[in-house]
Amino acid sequence: MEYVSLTIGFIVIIAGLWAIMTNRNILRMIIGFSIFDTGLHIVIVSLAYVKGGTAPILDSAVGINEAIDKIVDPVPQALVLTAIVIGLGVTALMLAYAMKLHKEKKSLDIMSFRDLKW
Amino acid sequence: MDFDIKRLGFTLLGLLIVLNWGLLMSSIMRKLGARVAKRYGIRWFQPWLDLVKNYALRSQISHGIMFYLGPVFRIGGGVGLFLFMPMIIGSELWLNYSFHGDLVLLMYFQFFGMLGMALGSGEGGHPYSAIGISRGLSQFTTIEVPMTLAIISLAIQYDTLSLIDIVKAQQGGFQNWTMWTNPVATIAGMFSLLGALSHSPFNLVKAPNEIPIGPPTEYHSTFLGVLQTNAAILHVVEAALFMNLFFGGATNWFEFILKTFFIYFWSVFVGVVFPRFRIEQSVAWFLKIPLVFGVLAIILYM
Amino acid sequence: MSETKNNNKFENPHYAKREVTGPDGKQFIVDPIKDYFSDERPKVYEPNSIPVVEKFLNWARAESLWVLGFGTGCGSIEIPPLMTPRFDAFRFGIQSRPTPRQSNVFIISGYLAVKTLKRVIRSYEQMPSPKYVLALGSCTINGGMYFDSYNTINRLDHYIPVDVYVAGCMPRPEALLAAFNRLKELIKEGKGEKANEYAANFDWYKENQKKIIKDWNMPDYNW
Amino acid sequence: MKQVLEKLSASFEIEDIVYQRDDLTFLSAKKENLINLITHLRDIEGFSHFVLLSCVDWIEDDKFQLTYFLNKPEEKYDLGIRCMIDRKEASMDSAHHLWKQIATYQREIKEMFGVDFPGSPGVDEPFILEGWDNIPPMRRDFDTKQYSADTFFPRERPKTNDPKEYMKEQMHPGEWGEYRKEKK
Amino acid sequence: MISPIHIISIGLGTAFALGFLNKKSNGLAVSLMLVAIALMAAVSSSWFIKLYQGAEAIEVYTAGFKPPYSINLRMGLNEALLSSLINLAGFLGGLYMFKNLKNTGKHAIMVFLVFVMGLNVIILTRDAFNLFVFMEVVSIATAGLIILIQDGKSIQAGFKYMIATGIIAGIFLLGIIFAYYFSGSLNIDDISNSNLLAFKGGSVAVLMIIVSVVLELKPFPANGWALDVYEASDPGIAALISAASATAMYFVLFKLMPIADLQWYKIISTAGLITFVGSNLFGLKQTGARRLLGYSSIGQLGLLMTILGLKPFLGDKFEYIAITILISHYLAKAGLFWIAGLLKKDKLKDWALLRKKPLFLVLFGTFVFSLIGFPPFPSFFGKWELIMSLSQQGLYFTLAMILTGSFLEGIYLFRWLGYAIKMESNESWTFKLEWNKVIPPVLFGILVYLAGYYSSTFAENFNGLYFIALAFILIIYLLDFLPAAVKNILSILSLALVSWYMLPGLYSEDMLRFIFTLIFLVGGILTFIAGFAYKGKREGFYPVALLMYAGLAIIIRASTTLEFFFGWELMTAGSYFLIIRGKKSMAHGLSYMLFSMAGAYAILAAFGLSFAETASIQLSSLAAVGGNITVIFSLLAIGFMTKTASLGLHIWLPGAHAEAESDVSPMVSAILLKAGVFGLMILMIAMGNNPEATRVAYVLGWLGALTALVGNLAAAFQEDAKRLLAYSSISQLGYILFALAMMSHLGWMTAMVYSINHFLYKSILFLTIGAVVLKVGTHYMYKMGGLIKNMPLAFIAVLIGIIALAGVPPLSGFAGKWLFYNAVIDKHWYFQGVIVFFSGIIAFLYLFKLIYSVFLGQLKDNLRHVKDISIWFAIPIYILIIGLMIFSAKPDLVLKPLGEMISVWYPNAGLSWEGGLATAPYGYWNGTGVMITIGIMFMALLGWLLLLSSKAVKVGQFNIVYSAEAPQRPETTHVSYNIYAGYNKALGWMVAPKITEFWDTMSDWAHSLAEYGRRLYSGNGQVYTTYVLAYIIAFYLIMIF
Repeated sequence: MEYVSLTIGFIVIIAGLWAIMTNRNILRMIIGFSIFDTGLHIVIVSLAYVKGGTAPILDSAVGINEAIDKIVDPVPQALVLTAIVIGLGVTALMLAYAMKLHKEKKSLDIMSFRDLKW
Repeated sequence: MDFDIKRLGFTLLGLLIVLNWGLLMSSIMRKLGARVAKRYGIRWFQPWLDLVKNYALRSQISHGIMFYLGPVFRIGGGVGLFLFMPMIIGSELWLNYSFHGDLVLLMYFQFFGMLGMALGSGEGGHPYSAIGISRGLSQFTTIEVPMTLAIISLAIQYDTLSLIDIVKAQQGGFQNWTMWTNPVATIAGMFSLLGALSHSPFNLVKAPNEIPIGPPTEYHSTFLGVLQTNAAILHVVEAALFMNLFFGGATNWFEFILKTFFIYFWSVFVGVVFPRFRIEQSVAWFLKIPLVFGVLAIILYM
Repeated sequence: MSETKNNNKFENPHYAKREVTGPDGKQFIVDPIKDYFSDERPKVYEPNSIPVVEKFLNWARAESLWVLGFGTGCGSIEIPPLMTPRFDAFRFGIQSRPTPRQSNVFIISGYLAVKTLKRVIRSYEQMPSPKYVLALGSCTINGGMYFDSYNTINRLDHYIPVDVYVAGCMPRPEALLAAFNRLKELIKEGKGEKANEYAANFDWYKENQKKIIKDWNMPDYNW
Repeated sequence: MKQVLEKLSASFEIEDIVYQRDDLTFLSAKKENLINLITHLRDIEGFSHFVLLSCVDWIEDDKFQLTYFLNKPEEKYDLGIRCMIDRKEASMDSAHHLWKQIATYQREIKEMFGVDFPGSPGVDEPFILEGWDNIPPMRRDFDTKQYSADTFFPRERPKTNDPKEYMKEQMHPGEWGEYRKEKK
Repeated sequence: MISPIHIISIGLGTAFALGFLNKKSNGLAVSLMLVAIALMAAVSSSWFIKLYQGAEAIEVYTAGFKPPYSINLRMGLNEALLSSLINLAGFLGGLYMFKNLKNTGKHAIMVFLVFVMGLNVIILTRDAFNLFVFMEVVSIATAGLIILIQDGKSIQAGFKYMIATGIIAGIFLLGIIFAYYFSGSLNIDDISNSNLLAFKGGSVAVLMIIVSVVLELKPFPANGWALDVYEASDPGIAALISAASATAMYFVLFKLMPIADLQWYKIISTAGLITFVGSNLFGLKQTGARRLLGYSSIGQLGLLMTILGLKPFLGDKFEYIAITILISHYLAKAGLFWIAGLLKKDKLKDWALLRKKPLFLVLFGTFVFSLIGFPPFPSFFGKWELIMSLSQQGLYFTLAMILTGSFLEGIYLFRWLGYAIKMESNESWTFKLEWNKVIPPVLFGILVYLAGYYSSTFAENFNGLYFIALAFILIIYLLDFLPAAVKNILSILSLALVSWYMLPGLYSEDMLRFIFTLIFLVGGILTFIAGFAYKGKREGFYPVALLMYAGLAIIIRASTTLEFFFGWELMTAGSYFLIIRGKKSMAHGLSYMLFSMAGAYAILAAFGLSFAETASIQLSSLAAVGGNITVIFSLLAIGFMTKTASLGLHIWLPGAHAEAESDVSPMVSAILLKAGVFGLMILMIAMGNNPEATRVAYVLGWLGALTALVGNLAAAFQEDAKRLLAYSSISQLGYILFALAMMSHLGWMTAMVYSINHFLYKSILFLTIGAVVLKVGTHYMYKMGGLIKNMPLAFIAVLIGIIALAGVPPLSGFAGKWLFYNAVIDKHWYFQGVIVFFSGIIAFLYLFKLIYSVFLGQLKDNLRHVKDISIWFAIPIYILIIGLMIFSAKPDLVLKPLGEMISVWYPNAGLSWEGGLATAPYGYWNGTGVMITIGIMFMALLGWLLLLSSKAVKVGQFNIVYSAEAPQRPETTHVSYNIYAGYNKALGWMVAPKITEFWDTMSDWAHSLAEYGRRLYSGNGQVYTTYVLAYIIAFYLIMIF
């Protein structure tokens, strides 16, 4: 069971990539990217999971001494927060780009933005 | 090298003999041609007359310095070749100035006159001169190839490039001549002689019917006389070169005259038989048959 | 006389004055007649001062006659037989040359159109002195059958000096040989000085020549 | 050929058809129609070969007659087309566009007769005469003997004899000499 | 010292503070930003200075804990250097984009600052996740800059960039998490210490980390997005991406490599190599400047990646190599992008406009040469060390590929440089220069020279004195505003000084070098004298000419292969500029450069191989080579033969020499070609005695003979006088090659005599013909004619020149011919000898054509008033003629010392002397005697003719026999064009341009390959993403197998 979330994470990542690579619509690609990002986050969190562990909060339920065994690794969770923020930033910027691109060519098809090549 | 008045005297005498023998040979040649055509032909002294006449003409024109110097270079080439050619073996004095240089010097000194003549008639500004020279040079480049091969073959054979030594090695009898000891090189050399004397079929340079006598078109009176003088000397000297290389040289003037006569007439006989080649034909011809003989001559002696 | 006639109607465009730009960008006039030809007048050459020498030289000149290979009219067909075994002019020291520079004898072989005369004058003047002229046939003497032609000269000796006239229409090679022998005699006698005569009376000859050669576009004397 | 020429005669105003031989016919055409006619003959009727162009001076009629000779190689048929043109303003349309070599004939006719062919290449350049400044020499009003006498320093001609008489005297001087004296 | 963390705090703080500024005060904002970056730069550079002086690297713990509990920054020497570089680039880039940023607004300024700050953190941080964060920050900032400073297509490029980097960052994050999972730490040192590869699945972590960083470095072919960014974004930004971002990313890879093992190094080096060769190949077909620079940037990154991959093999040389090449790339690429931004023209051919601002042309040239690795730039030393180390390690394939890639890069960069220098341009457009856009490239231009000097100080056995020469050249360049005469005097003085310094010592020690010094330097002085004939300033001529002479002098002085190669490349660069100065010489300059570069790489490879064997870079150690001698010998011979223009490698020469200026032609023909001869002699002295080398020399002999033949034949069919002389040079060098290859006493004697003679008469001929060409304004001989009347001085010079060249006695050319015969017979190389002899006679054809067509025949209308050649040309010509005459009259003066010199190497079968009479094994020759005999005879005959015909009438040029007509125009009477038509019919097939066709075909193939290859980059962002994923999968597959 412990690998379920990990597997799901990877599946989501691949689904995201699939979405990026098969959709010609830029917005759909951005959505694909978001899915990919989400998949990443799932993977990160699930890697930190310790079987039977609790949330990494040191309180009465988990004492300092037993924390090492009882709680899940707190660092990836912290990392995920940062990663989500960054992913948000990236997605926002992508959307801004999508807007500008649409303004330029009145199209959201990635195939119509091939002025630069070779 | 100190100045030797006796040697100079002998050399001048030799030059005189060579000149007159050359004129006589050309006279005989023309007479012979006439007799082949069933004519009486010229009187035997006609070349001397023509020479005197040309020197005696009164008016001359000049196209410029180089036009003037052209004949000087030309006769310088002929006389120089004579100077560096051993004439009679066995006499120290008839060797002329051949102790200054070897066969290579002789080979390259031929160009001296040619170059001068080319430049002189070039300054004449006549288009036919230029055409004649271009043909002459073109043909000459290939004539020299079998000649060089033959000479290298001889140099291998005799282990020297010194003409005197080559001649000396052929002394002591008829059977020692290069003609017998190295026949292939002799054939290559004699082919080359045909071109060097520019008789038919290799007389495209002057081609009187086509480009009025080619390079010397503009030359007349004294200049022409000088050129005629040179022609007489040069023909004998070239024949002498071949005599020295292939036919045992000469130990006295009689032998010299006899041998040069036959060498010279080899080209005359061929010329009577064969019509003129075009330039690309003669160039290609020299790079075919004589070249094969030349290469063979080296391979046989390598 | 020294001024060449410049009749525009007949001017050869190649000999017209032209303005040329040099490689440095400067412009200048090129006058081909002046710039490309020598305008020196012919000279009278004195015979050698020593009579014996002159006699010897004359003998050599007489015995070595080189003929210019220039056939001007119908008579030129008579010259080749001269060299054949039948007549064999070689034995008299006669041979033909393709260039006037190396010739001594000019055979005017028959009628002369004005157009040809111009070339004849040029070739004659290019021959080195002393030089001799053999005029062949009645046409050169009085125009012959072309006496009333609008384009054929009547008397050659008004245009170039003639050493020997050979009458006939046409003279046979034998006559030509006889003329050669006569020429030889003249030369040996020291009378083959017509080239000097031409130089001495140069102005008169030129006047006659220019009278009929209307498009005179060469220098007075062609060296 | 006859039918052809008759058919043409209407459209090109051909006159004076003379059937000289089986393979030679002369005809006359007007100056205006001439070029059209020979163009037609060349392109339609197969007279592809131009033989010559000649000129005759009919000074009495004040005309020049130009004759264009054409040839039909397939039938070995020659056709001479004559054309009379005015002598005073002697001018004719050039036909060098049909056959290049006509230009040379035209140049010669220009020089010798003064018939102009405007537009023909090189027609004004001298052809044989260099520097000719008189009236064209082939015109019949040009006095060639007088010209020669004026120009070429005529040598005084020897007295001419009746050859018959002269030779008699030469061959039999005695006999006939007496006779002649007596007769005089 | 200020803590490095303040670099970040300054950046971030200022960025936040900018937000409070008034909307209208954008100018102030930019200034503030610049101040901030300057402060950051000050901090990092002060650290750099301190660390460079030997201080210990420090660690900064942000939260006060040691890792893994907090993020730590490290400030070591490398970090300090790189962050200084980044801050410098950031500062200058900000300055450059001052107006742009100001117009765009505060957002852009903030983003810019964050961008620079982020790069600093990337360099400094030792924490993997922090690295990820700041890589993302930089990536967002880059995309933000691209979108903020809009430039049409840049948005498309930016979007592709975002998609690709987004995925790459995701993979990187995954890798970090896995690494963390296995190692329990985010600190890079901890991760690498924990030996990830030992874990099952740990290698996947390594894979993902490494591959994503590699992808950030834009490896081929997963780099389409990067190319678009380079092409479309504002050049100021592109400069930063190319210089600063790439530097940072490279350092990231460097930091992260310890987590992987040796196999990964190999993979990376292969990937780098593929990128280097691939992108340089595709660069061939580019027509736009910025995309071209993109390809070049990617190629350089590939090279750097290769070097990183080779780190285990390079040992302690690694840092030196990597830093020199990195700095070269950093300075040059930023500079080039900045210039591209200034020019505002993207088509390569429009770069001709750069000529209007010579300073920028110089900068452009500097950057191009520094990119390719010419001295004195740092990459030269880097490449040298790289090649040496590679061959020492036996990595021959890598070595070959690196040289191939560099060569390909050279092709397009030099073509581009050629466009800038020579392309025809009619546009009257000028570019306005703003001070803030001028300073950055100028500063980088200066820096690249300083860096070059600095890196040379690390090179072993390298004489720093050579930089004095370069400094002098720089001074001459700075004096370029002076009139030409002054610079000419300075140049002559400098050459005289160098000769005075070098010659006396060499005379007693080393005859060979003495003679070549004479040829190089005295010849240089003589050709410089001709320079007085030029009016005006001759901008740029003197520095490059001196550069060539400096190179030549260094070659002579060189005692190590490094110095030799240094001089060789300097000479190549100088001569390239000299050649390309001529009219219409754009293409010829390029082909010269390409052949030279290929030759130089052959030499470099050979030096490398020899170093691998003997572990010494002394030139003398070449003699100790034993194993690879055939390869080394052949490579060196090919290298030198590109300069001597032997058959097959000669196609650059005719055009280059023919189109060069009048006094440059002798420099590049009579003097420069001898450098190849000198090289060959050095080579043969060192290796000649080895039997294997003798076998190669046999081939060289045939090659020389055929070169002589083909060169002379081709010369005979030329219509262009200078082209004719150029072909003649080819064949003369063929003789020399042939004679050298004989490797006998007489053979070398022949070669030396030919070298001296060729120097003498080819200088005479080229100078004279050049001077004539200057006067008559055409190269074509059939347009000249009859000039003897106007130019007697020139005529005499050419007459003497051609008599000497033809080898007609009595002039000195005959000495060579005579020696040649004896040598050939002595060596038994008969057939080659006959070929050479044959070509020697063919020389008559073109020599006659030369003198006849130019000086004889009919004078043309427009040349009637031409004056004789300039006195400044006549002086050196006649000095050379005097030299030639002395050599001719007293050949023993030269031949005796030569014989002694050659006896050292080949003691047998020399000449024996008896007064003036020289006796060889086969023949004998008395030069003095021949001269006197011929002189007396000639004077006597002349006197005779003068006596007979002193009264000849001087006539005009049309007074010729013309079949009773007179010529009408000189043009139609002058027979000159295609005068050897008959000869051409018979032998023309020999000179059909087969070799040119061969090289053309090669070039076509390369270009077709590039054309088809670059279609990979279809312009579709999705396709690029696919490539990225495919790249990762490919890495995975490689890893598991």
